[in-house]
Amino acid sequence: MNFEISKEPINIQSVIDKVIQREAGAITTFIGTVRELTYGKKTLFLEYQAYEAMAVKKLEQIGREIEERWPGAKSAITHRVGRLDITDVAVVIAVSTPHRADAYDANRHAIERIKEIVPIWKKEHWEDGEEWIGNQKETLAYPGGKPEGKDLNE
Amino acid sequence: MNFEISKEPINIQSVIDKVIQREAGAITTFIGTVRELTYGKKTLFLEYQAYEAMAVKKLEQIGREIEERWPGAKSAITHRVGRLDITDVAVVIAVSTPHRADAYDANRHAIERIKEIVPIWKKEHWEDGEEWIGNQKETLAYPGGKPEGKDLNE
Amino acid sequence: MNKIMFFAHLRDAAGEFINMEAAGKTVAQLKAEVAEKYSLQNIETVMTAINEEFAGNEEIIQDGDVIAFIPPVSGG
Amino acid sequence: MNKIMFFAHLRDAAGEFINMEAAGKTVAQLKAEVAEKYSLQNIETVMTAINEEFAGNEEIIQDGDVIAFIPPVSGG
Repeated sequence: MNFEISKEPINIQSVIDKVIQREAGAITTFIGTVRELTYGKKTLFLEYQAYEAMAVKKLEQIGREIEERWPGAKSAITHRVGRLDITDVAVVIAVSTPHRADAYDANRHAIERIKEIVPIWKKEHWEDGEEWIGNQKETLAYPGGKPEGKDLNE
Repeated sequence: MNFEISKEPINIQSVIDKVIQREAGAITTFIGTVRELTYGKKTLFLEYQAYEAMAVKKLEQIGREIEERWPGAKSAITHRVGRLDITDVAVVIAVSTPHRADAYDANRHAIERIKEIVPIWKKEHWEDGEEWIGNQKETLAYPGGKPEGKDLNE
Repeated sequence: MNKIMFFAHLRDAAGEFINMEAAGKTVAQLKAEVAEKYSLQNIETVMTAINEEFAGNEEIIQDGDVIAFIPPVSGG
Repeated sequence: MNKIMFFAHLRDAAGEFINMEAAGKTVAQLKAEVAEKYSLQNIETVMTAINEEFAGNEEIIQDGDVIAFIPPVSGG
């Protein structure tokens, strides 16, 4: 179970443990935390919602993309859902590779792809309101009604 | 004590905890582990030695470089010394930043600089011998007898 | 019969899911119908999944397919 | 008096440290002397620190300075 959606706080070490391998000399992790200020606006807390079954499939797809592009790489991703407070951990991505440059590149690929194809949404709660946030990548319109080419499961 | 040399196994979470900040939405970690095979040769175990007082100063220097170059970044580094077995953790670098691209770039800066200026050495033990490893960056000769320019403490 | 699932701002407007007969319709047709019925906002930015895979606007829905409307994602 | 520290392969050859009078010498002079005395290998790749900071070959050693010979590092 290297790719998970979790309702409970994420144990970072347990995500790292999934990618340890004798052939790997480098592990990178990306830990996304809830930031208090976004463009000067103060967040009180966040709420994450997922289409869980599909989100797990899409995380697995990202794992396969990484294995194909960076041979010898192994990855694990856990994304949390539910209410999160400031500094809480929303996502942990761990990638191990034989050599270190790949560990950074592959990890970054994972977070960029999460923001493109994994059906998870966050709602920001501020003092004066709340809103579902979309389109972080500012690739709003999919004229074909779906992501193109590489965004599909292939 | 964000920059440390440790004789004991490194607790990854405790290094991460040092860089958590309400303003940061991204934390990256780099975890260097002992790899079994290097260029096809099988390592039995490693031994790390440090000039501890100077190594801590140089790690602190790297932390200052990161803060200057990536505003809002906060970093912590622990490097282990002594005998390490395959998959043991040799170094943990944690960097938090407001935005994620910086967290990868700043973290990578740290590991590259460790391999340039921090007085720590490893001895590889193989079935048929042992050797102190140097010059990983293949910048063997310092004609002036020391690193140039930015490598100095400024 | 088909299950149609909603997420994020669409769920706030239309609820978690509905069951309806959608076999034979294209994704685009279904999307337009449902958007009108529930007065859904920004429907042109919404992707569609059939049985947990992204599907194009021209795809024809089969009986039993589970449809999900996927607003721009914001995980991570 | 000065303390001269050795690391990695230099330590295997010369021990952890020695005490000697080095005031007035340049780093290059001291390095050459010590390398000859202990038959140290690859001394041209070895950097020097004075009081825990990298020092150039032309720097003059003062009484009480702690000198360290720093082979190419291999941490990480």
